[in-house]
Parts: sequence; structure tokens; C-alpha cells
Amino acid sequence: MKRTLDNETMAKRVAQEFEDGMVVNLGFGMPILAANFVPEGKRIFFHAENGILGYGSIIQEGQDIDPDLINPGGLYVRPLPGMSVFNHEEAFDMIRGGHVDLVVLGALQVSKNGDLANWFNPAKGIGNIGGAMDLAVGAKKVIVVMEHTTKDGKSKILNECTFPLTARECVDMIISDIATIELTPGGMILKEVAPGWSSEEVQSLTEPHLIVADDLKEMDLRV
Amino acid sequence: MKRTLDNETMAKRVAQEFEDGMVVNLGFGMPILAANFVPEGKRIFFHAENGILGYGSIIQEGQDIDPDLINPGGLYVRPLPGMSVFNHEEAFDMIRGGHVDLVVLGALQVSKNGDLANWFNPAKGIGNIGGAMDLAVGAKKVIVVMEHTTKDGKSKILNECTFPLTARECVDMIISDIATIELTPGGMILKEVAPGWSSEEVQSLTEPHLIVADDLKEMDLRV
Amino acid sequence: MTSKVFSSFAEAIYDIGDGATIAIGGFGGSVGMAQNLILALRDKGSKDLTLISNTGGLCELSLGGFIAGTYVDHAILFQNKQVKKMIGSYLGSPSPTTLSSLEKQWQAGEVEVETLPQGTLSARMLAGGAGYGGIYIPTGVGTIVEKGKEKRIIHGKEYILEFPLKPEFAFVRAYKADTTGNLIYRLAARNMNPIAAKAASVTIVEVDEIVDPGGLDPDIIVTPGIYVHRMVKIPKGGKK
Amino acid sequence: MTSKVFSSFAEAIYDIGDGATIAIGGFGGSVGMAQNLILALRDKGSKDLTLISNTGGLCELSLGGFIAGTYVDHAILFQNKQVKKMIGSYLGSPSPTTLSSLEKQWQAGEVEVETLPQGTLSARMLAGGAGYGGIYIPTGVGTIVEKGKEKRIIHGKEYILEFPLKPEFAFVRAYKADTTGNLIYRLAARNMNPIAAKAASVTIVEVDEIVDPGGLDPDIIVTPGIYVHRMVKIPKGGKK
Repeated sequence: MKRTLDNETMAKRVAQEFEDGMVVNLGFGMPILAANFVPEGKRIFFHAENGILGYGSIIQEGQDIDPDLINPGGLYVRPLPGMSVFNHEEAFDMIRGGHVDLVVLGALQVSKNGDLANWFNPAKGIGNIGGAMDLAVGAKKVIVVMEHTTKDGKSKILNECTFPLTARECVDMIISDIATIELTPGGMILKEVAPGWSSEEVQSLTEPHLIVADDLKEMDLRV
Repeated sequence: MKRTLDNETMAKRVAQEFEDGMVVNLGFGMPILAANFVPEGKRIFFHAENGILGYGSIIQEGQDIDPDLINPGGLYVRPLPGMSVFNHEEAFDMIRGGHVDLVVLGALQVSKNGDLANWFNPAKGIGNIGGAMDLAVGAKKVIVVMEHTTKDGKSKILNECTFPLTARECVDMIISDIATIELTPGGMILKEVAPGWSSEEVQSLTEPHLIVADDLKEMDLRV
Repeated sequence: MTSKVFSSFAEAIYDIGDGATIAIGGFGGSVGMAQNLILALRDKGSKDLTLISNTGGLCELSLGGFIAGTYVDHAILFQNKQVKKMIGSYLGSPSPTTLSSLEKQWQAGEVEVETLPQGTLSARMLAGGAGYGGIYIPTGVGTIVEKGKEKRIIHGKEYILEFPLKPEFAFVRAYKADTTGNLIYRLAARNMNPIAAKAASVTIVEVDEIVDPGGLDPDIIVTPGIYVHRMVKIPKGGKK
Repeated sequence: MTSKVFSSFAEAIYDIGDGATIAIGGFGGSVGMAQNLILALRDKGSKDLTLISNTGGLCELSLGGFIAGTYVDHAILFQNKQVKKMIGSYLGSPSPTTLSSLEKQWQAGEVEVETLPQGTLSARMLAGGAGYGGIYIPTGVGTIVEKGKEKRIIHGKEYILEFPLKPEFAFVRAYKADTTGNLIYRLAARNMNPIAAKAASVTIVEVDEIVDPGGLDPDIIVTPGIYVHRMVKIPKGGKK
């Protein structure tokens, strides 16, 4: 099987979307890794649902940990100068009110019109909505970062989602382990392929039709 | 003409309603005077619409004034230990949400079922709603303090208000310059008369029928 | 003035009887979680509780920097079969393989569950505390969240009508208080505590330190004392 | 990062054109009033403005401790005939005998007015800032406030449906800022400033002091920088 990008490399590709001064919320799991790849010279204000704006990178065990400074995933983070703290209601007013520039979420499924399913696999317990629905509805821009296919090789990009939705028509861009895809009113545009992949190979693993960009590029994976 | 209570004496009567630890909002004008008559040994938390809880007495000119510490009427007030500051939205969440124990308001008219008209005399300009409607609707208890009659001797307590309303069925008690009246589902109960006044004399200046309390008292005007 | 300071957690929750509704601050893990009040409620044993909190209790499972068994949260009230209904947002186990006590009781039909978007949970507590009758919220449109709820298009966008949550009690974890009930929190331990305090009729606080009035700068107070009814200082040996 | 700090009030309001909607913080009097930004807007002369503020401008008249002529507020924008519509709460003159510029222009049919209960004014700005489609509010039921508005009974109580206010700009007066836009206020000068900042698309701040990031304790910040877009330090000789 062809080589796909690992999680860290996808996180690096996500970090290329960061612009100086942006407010960015990184979802649970893979997205949160991007906090550690902020391009040098840029200040990103990471927003956390539990009520923090402007925290820094994740702290590994054994280092200086402040027991009261965690991100929504329960991981300890570094304080950065300019950080602010507020309550949970304010954190979601920021999200719902459209003040967050960019949200990066994981996904179970994305449909061609940008529907997102990421909170509930019906095969599994009660389901955790958490902040996902607010983030998907409220952000100025939503990027999904995920593996392109399920473990048994089925496309996670579908004509219609089959899992319970997080929000309708909310996804602007998908960064997967084999491609970068932009969602537009005119359809899904394949903008980049991972090194060694052709547009035909990506299409073969994608249920909806992909429009290949005139300027199709290989993903630039330097940081 | 018989002697009526002056503003300061009415404010003292209002202050008798203060219970230790109460949160009290005093409206513009006459009510605000009561801040200076808190019974000794009691702590009242005065709430201000501009975002203060627990301020102290009004400061006259020439004394130590903090230029940033004013009440809603634009008067400088003393800070007290335990005071807190918050924004305007929070101030009204407290009011509307029923967290304020007692509100004391001035009035143009009060009806027998407790309707209040206090924000707008149609003869005069554009009218100032301010915080009056929120206070009348939200407080656990509303006391109106006012002169019993207009300057030309007409009852301000009416069967129906004729001025634009502040809120319906909100007034619990009236402290006027000649009487104390409780509003109950069964009607208006005359509880106290000012020194030298009889219940018949008060009734003659009051449009709705007053039920004279079995234990009718003379107003106690010591502080 | 009647003191808001109680000498024990048990006394501070004396009137939480069977069937009570309690909002529990915190977010997930021990940070900002009123662990001592939860322990006292477990010991008191009140049944048929309705709980309002972000999670359904996570202390049985490890998550991020939090290790199972090193702290408590309302999972222990499920273990003790005290809960009838859970209103929250992140109600499942974070583990792909292990179920929480709540999930097991839910699957057995022993517990009723209402799952909300996290922002809607806070907004509904805001509505409860601020006297709003309802709020139109865009979150959840086109998802299972809208099921059974009224929708409305306002200026071309769809919203769900959500109603207030007004718990009888709130459990709040604060960093410092003054004796009049003013509270401050520390960093991410603030989270849902201020909104739970605002929504509840009786707010009960556990706090590291209680100072005299005047000991907190009026400008830095986060929860004004108007929202606080009872406080207990966490003693040496208490859960932190 | 692009600096949020502007070197003059005129530059900070460069794009406020004719027909703009501006929320002005403050409450009444000079406390927490962005006097320098208002002066700059008077000098710029933009017309047909819609203003959102508690009062309709009071600086022409004395009120409490405030003496006419010792400070400015948006009354000067009425004097200069720049305003088309005023949305606020305490819109008349506090004097029983003297009318304000707003009242005179309103009587002459030159200005449109929308008077709201004070709490509803903030609630509508909250809705604008927080992405709510509308809020059911009990204040004003049975009064002229309900005129032309939808009502609804919820759990036996009547409410009015109020819609969001989303001004393009806000004028905010703060005490200290850091360069990333985090703000704190001092005592009663906080008032409507944080909610105006939250509601507006472009929030412009005048402030006594601007410090480097890290110069403000994260726990005491009142308005997080996400709500702040431009700041000007009030120079020596500026209005305070």
C-alpha cells in the first residue's frame, strides 16, 4: 500500500493555514497537535472551550506544569504572554458569535456539500457532543483533518454522511493523509496531493467527484 | 394644610425595610436618599445598574471622591469592603433574574392592582425608561416611595394608571408622605398613617378603596 | 449579617434531598471540580438526583493529564446509584473501549440522559440565571439536537429555541472568596463554575481561602456575592 | 503580528463612513465614556449615523456630579447633526425644563429614536455578540416597549421577543490594555463598555495605558483581545 502522511505531518500541513494574529480553536485528538507547529514569527491565539485564549504548546510530563492550566482535552499547556481567562459561557459566545477565525476538527465523515459527522459513532455508547457542534457552526472557517479512509479502506468523504451530523454545510477544507481538498459551492476541488500520489489515486478513494485544480500541487510538508 | 413627611423622613421609613444582608436597588431621586439611613449593625448590599454591588453612602462635594465610582444617578459614592464591580449586562441579569431582594422606586402613579407608571410624563420630552422597567419586573419586592398626591392635590394612587406603564402588577408596598400601604391580591391595605393623620383623611386623598389594617399604626419615624 | 461560611461540607448540603437538581461546575478532570461537596453528597446518599454538568463523570477513566482514581467527580454519584437524570454535553466515556458508570446505567435504562451542545448548556444556564424565557441558538440545527424542539428562521438563518435551566443547587469550586461571597478562580479552574453559580437558587462553594471583606479588589471579582449562598473552606486533607 | 495600536484617534476611526452604526460604551457622564473617539468622529463629520448607547447624550446638561461643559459625549454628534437614529434607554434630558439636542431634533422629526429598557439594550448586544438569533425577555410586557413586537407565554409568564444588535463599530473606554487587545476597566467605568466591545465587528478603544503582553494577569482581564481591534493611548492633554 502507498505511504500516507502520519498525524504529525498532517498537523504540520494544518499549521500552514495559520496566519499571524489569528484566533484558532483546535479540536480533540489530531487537530490539537498543530499547536506545536506554529510557524516561527507568528503569534496564534489558541482558543479553548474551557475558557482560555492565547495558550501555548502542550507540556509533556515531568516539565513545569501548572495544575490549573489545561486545554479542553485535559492536557497541560504553557501560558503565553497575552493569555486571557474567562468562563465557559464567554468561551462559547466567542465561538457562536463568529469571533473565532479558524477551527480545526477531526471527522468521522464529511459530505460533498460540507456536512460534518464527528461526534458520534452509533456503534459506541452514548456519544460526546462536547463543543464540536458550536465550533462547526460558529467559526469563520472550518478545516477538517483526518485520515482519508476508514481502517477498512472506505472513503470518509461521502456524497451523504451516514453518521449523526455535527453541523450541515460547515466544512471549508479537508486536509487528509493523502490530499488537500477545498469545498466550494461548485463542488470539491482537489488542491494538493501527498507526495507520490496522483489525482486519480485520490479520486479512487473518494466517493464524491473531485474537480482537479488547474494548479494542482504536491503538499509542501516543510514547516 | 396638614403636615406631610419630608423626603428625608420618607427615606428613613424606607430604610426600616432593610434587612441585614439584603441586596437593595434604590431608584433615581428620592429612593437613593435611603442609602444614607442604613440601620446600625446591618450590612445592605446596594446594587447599581451601572455595575456595582455593595457601595456605601453618597459623598458630598469636597470630600474624598473617586472619580470612577458613581451610582446610576451620577453621584459619587463610597466604596465599602466586599464591594464588587461587573458590567452592565451582568447588572441586569441580576435584576431580571430575580437576584435582587428589594427595589425602591419613585412613581408618578400606582394603580390598585400594583401597576406602576414612573418613567414617562407624556407632557415632557422623549421619556427615560432607564432601568425602571427591569427593576419593576425583576425584583423580589418592589416598594414605591412618593408623595401621596400631585402638586394640585390629586391622588397618585389610582384605580387605573393613565400615564404609560413601567410594569404591570409589580408594586408590593407604597410608602408615601402620609401613609404606608401594602398591596395584596385582596386589595390595598392601609398599614400605617403619618403622625397626625387619620385613616379617613388618607382615604380621602386615595382613589381606590383602602382596607384599614386591624393593627393600623402610626408610622415610626425614628431611625 | 448571617454568615455564608459553613464549617463542613455535610452541613453546607444539609437540605439537598431526594429529587434535587444540582449544577456541578468544572469541565472535565479535577480542575475546578467541587470534589469535596460531591463526596459529601455521596455520603448523604440523596437519591433520584438530576445533575447538570459538562461531562457525565470521568474520574473512573484516565483522560489527558488526569489519572483515574486520583480525584473524584460526579461519576461516584452514578456508582452509588443516586442519579435519575443527567443533562450535559460530553456524557460518554472518552475511551473507545471502556464505558463509564453513566453509560452502563443508561444502557440498562436506569438513567435518563439529555445531551446538549456545550455552548447551549451554558446558554441555558445563562437564561435561567438572567431571567430570559428562552434563547434562539444556531447550534444543533440539522442534527439530533433539534429533535422535538421548535425552530425558526431569523434573518435567513435557522435557530433552535432553547429554554432556561434553573437548578435548585450549584456546586462551585473557587480559589478565593471573601465572607460576603465574592469569588475568584484560578486559570482554567474557572470554566463552568461562574455560570452554574449564576443559574442556581442556592449556590454552595468550596474554596481554598476565605478572606475578610475588602480582601479582594472589587475590579477582579468574577462571581459577585449575590450569586453565592454557602461556602466551606477546604480543610487540610480535603480534596484539591 | 499586525499591531492593534493606532497613533491617533483620527486614524483609528478612518473607515467610519456615512450611515455607520456605532455602539458607544459608558453609562452617563464622563465615567467610561470614550470622549476622544467621539471628538474625532465629530471632527471627521460622518453623517446619518446610527448610535447605540444608554443615554442620548448628557454633556450639555448637569447631572449628579457631572457639570455641563466639563466633558463630552455623543450629544456633540447631535449638535453637529451627524445622527439619523438613536437606540438607547435613557434618551431624554434628566432636567424637567431643558431639552437635549436629541430631544429637540426628535421633536423636529430629524432623528429617529428607539427606546429600550436598559437591560434589554445590553441583552440585545449580548445576542449580537454571542450569535443568538433572539431572546425572550420579560421586561416591558404590558408597556409601550411591546408595541409591534412578538410576545409569548413560557411557563405561565409573558415575554417579548427581542432581536440582536450588531453594530459595525464600538467606542470603548478602558483603563489598561496590553498590545494584544486585552482590556481592564476601573470601577464604574466598566459599565456598558465590555458588552459594546463584544457586540461590534470593529471595536475601537481609548485607554489610559498600554502594556506589553504579559503585563496583565490573565485572571483579571475583563475584555479578551478577541473583541478588540484598534486601540489608541490617550495622550497628555486628551480628554479623561
